[in-house]
Amino acid sequence: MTFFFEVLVNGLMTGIMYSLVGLGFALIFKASDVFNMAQGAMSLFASLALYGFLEQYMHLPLWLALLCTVAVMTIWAYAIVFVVLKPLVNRPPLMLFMATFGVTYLMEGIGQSIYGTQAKGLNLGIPDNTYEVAGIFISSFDLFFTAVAAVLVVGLVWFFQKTRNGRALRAVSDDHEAALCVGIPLLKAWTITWIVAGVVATVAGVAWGTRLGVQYSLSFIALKALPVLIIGGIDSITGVIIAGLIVGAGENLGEVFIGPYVGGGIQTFFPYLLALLVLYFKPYGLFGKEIIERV
Amino acid sequence: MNEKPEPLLRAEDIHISFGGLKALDGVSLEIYPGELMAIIGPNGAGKTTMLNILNGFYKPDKGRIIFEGKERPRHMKPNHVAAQGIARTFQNLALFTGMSVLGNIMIGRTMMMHSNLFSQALYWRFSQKEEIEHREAVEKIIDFLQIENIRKTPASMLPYGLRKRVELARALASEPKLLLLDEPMAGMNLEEKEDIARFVLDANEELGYTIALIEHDMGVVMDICDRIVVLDFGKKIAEGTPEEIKANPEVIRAYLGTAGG
Amino acid sequence: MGRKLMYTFFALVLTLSLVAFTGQAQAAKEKKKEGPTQFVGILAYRTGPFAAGGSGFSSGMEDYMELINMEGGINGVKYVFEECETAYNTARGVECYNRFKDKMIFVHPLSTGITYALIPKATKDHIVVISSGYGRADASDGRVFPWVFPLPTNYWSQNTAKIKWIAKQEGWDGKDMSTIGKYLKGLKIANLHIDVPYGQETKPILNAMAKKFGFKVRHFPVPWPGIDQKAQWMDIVRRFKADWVINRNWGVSCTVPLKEAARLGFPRNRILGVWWCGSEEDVLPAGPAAKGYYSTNWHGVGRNFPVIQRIIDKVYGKMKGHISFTRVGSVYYNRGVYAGIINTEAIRTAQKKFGNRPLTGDEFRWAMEHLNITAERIKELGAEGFMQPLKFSCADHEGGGKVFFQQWDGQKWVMTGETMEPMKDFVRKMIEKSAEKYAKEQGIKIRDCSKVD
Amino acid sequence: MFYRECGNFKDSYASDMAIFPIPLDRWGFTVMLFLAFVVIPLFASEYLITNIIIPFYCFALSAFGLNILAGYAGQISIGHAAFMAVGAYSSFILYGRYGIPLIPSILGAGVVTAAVGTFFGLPSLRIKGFYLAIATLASQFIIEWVIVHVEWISGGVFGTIQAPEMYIFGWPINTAVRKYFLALCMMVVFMTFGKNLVRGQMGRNWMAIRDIDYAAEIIGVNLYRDKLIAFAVSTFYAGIAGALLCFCYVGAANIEEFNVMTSFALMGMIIIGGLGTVLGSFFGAGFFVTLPILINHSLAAFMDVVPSDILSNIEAIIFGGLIVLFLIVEPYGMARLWHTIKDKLRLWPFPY
Repeated sequence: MTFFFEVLVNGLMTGIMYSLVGLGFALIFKASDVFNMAQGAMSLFASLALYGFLEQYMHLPLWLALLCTVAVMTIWAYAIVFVVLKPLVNRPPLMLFMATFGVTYLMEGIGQSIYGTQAKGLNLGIPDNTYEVAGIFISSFDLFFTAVAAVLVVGLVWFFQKTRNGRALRAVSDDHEAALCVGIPLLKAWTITWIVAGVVATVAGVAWGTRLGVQYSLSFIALKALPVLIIGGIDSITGVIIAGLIVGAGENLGEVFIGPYVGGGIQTFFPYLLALLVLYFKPYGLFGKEIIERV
Repeated sequence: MNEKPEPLLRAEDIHISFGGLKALDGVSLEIYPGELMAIIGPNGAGKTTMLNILNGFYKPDKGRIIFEGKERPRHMKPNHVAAQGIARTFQNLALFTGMSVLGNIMIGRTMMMHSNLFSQALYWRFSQKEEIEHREAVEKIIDFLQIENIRKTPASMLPYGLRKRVELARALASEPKLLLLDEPMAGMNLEEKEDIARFVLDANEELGYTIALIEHDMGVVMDICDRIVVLDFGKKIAEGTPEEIKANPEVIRAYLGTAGG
Repeated sequence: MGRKLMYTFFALVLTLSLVAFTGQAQAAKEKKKEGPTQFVGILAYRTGPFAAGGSGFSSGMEDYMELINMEGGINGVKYVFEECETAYNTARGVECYNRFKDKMIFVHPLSTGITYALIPKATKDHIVVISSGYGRADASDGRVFPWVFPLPTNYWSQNTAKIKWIAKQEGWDGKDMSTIGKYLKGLKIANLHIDVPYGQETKPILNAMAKKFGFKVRHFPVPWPGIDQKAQWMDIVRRFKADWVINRNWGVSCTVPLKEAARLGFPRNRILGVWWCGSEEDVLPAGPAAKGYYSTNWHGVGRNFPVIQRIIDKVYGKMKGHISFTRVGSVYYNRGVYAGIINTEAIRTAQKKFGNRPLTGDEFRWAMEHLNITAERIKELGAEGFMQPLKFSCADHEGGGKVFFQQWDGQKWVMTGETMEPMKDFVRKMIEKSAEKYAKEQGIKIRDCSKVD
Repeated sequence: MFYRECGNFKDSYASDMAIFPIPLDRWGFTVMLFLAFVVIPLFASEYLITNIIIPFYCFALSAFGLNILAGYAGQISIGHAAFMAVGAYSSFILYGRYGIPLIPSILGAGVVTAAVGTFFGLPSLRIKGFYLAIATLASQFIIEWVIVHVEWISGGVFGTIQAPEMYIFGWPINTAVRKYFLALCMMVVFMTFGKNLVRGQMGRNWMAIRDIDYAAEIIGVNLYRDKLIAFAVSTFYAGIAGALLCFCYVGAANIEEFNVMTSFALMGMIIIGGLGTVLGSFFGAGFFVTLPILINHSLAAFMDVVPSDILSNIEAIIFGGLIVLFLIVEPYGMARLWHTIKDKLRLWPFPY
């Protein structure tokens, strides 16, 4: 039984890491109906940039390096919104999705041209010790990022509820045209969203980068976030957090307790089975905005 | 009005509510073969909901629908209802914008085309013959509605008035026993309204379609309809010929508010 | 609309100029030829998730060829080489192969998938496939696979050597095969493998050995891309309670186990990696968690070999290197140099018989089967300790078989100095069985090696 | 005066409903067929035929299959490469292991794939849009897992089946040109079938479902049946394409070749090429299959000047840049661009 709880707790914490990635998707989808394929590449680029500022090209202190990374992601946000998305305003979502697919290639190519293709170790001094609580191993690293995720979510909620820009974003996400009518510039709102998504990508990039090392495979974390999104609802921040937990716990429990009977390695598609189950009952995810058809 | 023929469609005691809001509360109505009837009522009276129930898009919480003397099973899918012979148009246009006008109207024939996947893939002979047969039928409707000049135009490029007309053509193409029109004249100018009104009348009188329509323009309704049903707040408040409705105090109150109390 | 048309023309011009470039590139290449040259086509992957492996290997091989060219070529025949990016994608790998196939005589496919795809093609085109340390293990049977050389040791050999090495760590003397079972009995070995055909390949041999020697093996598949292995590791450490873990992954999934093991307090010096999980790129991202981790290899690491020094002096001295200088001497780089040495030695062997001229695929294949790199020759090459003596034959396309072991000390890979011979009879039997099955399926006539010169 | 539409008067519905109602288009098509059937096999190099044109045909076929599903029926699937894998493996099993003749094996592979595809299409009855798109990734991962884990399929731990020698009625398909003709004939036949389907009643039903599903249902389109048929037909094409790709090009069925990246690429093909057009499937396949090779060839010229790992990344940058560029120029795909050009050429220089 202890083992069960250990798997459960650790799975939940993995889930938080998935949520971190999923958050970026949700933010951008909420504001601009863009399903951003480049989210993984953004995390990759952010962690590459951070590594560049910290070790490869400069030796800045951590806080400054983080700031510079956010600055780099801001430049990306502007570039994406004004070069790629601006000509595509009001196009079907699928086209925008494809455009971000192109951006993925661009980001990976540019990132690896500047920073090289080598796998790099990113050590930020986040403690990675293990504690035993009631027979369950818990890692301080996971705890740290659980806390970071919590702070991030609180920050995002605060941003959306209390700040002027945040409220403008919510207006845009509800109705582009109406928001334009009351004087909220669409492109500005989008840019802000992409910057925020860039920040989230940086956090996700740091979290996964310290775990996996800074390397190309970081862009695969986007794949992990996809079932999280559909379980939670693509446009819901709460949904992403909760679905992350479900996916994390589900896939770990599934692999450990069901896996051995079928030959193992079911981790990748198990979340999708969970998602199908959820979507059967709630076709727009647990917290997604339901699209009601009016005849 | 006691010597009526057997109704084509009878809805009995229809109830439906959306999360506490009672959209329809025990409405019954009949549609008789060959007639042109109208459902009117103020905004939010439940007219469109009624239509949605009639063609199976919504399932009523309670109540029965009898079409051609047979009771409809509760969970009949809309496409099966359509197969029974009920066609409709939509209040907010529902043209297939990715297709040409011709394609849109051909869709209306979908239930009458029976060539299977393989002969369609081959196209040769059977499928081609079938396509041409139905094309001929569709061309007649195109003639009837006078939209010959736009038959190859993508539906997305049409102006509003024409879209409504194409939608009417699509519904007519399925040769329905009962045609439901949801505000066919909404948002049109006088000229366009007159056009549509004439088509509706012609369809009813010349082609013999049974038509039930929803319309806000009282003038048109009173002019062309045989019979009117008035809904208000999910209840049927009146039914009768245009003259009877014009004189009905309930109807006047529903439209103008409780005058003087 | 005008703007749109302009864009269209812009795109067209771009595309056309690309085509024009292609033509020019081809023309430029034609011009460069002077003296007899031997063409080598390199299937590289410098992008994608496995870029570290691809770039290191191909650069090492290129640098060695550059060195040979600077030293006057092989008896006057100089190398000409061209690279083609496969991005580790099978279809593109096949394209690259076809691009070069009229000119090249051997190919390093450098990916399991591409190897599988190329085996029948190369057999038909008379091009030698050298799959050093990857690809089909049963291709070591030269009777069935005359054109494939999984040298110097294949996955199955490697795993028998691994088990022997584990037994040695458990107290076995390392020589007497009759006592090995005593040390292995009851051991729990977890085979953590990436869940693609490459990862699955060693399951049968491990199962067979487990049956023979009485240890317990369980396979833990890691779904691609393997960035999260918490479930597997909790299972390995807390439920299965493994004594040893074999890390058979690729790319990022090699790194994750080290972190997970550290988190769960599993000693890293009881994790033994496959040679594709034994490079700097695999352990550096894990940071201190990697210290003590063992991996296998088949060649030396570091720069302390005369041959690497020669490359540094001559090639990098003239700024002709193909990779950033810091990576010279790293595992994948040295692996490329190793491949370069094999190619060169085989060409030399062939030249002895066929004369000092560019070779054909058939001549090269003959040379591969008669290649004998002795300890003296290795010393001459300046590769003492860098490689093992190799001797190929018609039947044996593996050549050596010895497996090296190395340990990560937190800064660099250190060769433990131990080498392990695989359980040759055991492996050979399985290889022949598997190869014969393949021959039957594909309708290949098995060569009779006693009749081949 | 390059492109004329007017001046040809049809006197029957049959001629009005032909695939190419305009004579000029018919001529263009005939020229293309002539090129494909005569000129290319005679004059193109073996390298060009094997590496560019055969994969191009196969991916065009597969992209068209996906186009049926996503472009016509509006059901996005991003697990389509897995269905190609199903086709590849099942054709090899049917042909190599059970000795069924080549063409029936390939068709049988299509049928097997269609069955699998219909099963994985079931969620589409309830889920829509991006939710469905992501849910279809389940098919990708489940199929990959099954192929790797069920040894009966992959024939052992190597997970790969080699293509057996191909014979049609005892006639060996062993040269590039013969393989080319096999791929070409299959492609032309199935493209024609597909074109007939999408311009016929089934295609109209699909488009109706794509545009407004509830309206389609109310008009009498059987949503469930037609969505599943779309999945079946689409995956049938994927299966055929996968089988052809492995028979005629790669020479082995290997699951790693059909990973999720290939699925994304297929999606990219139809979007860049043009959703809901046959022509777009060709354009898109051309873009995704030939362009990287072309860029790679061109960049080889710089190999001595620029470090090769940067060169490889530049390849990705150019490719990504072109995707973005094409989308900005014409979000509705290259097929629409082609129509724009045709419009311009109508009675040039006075287009109407």
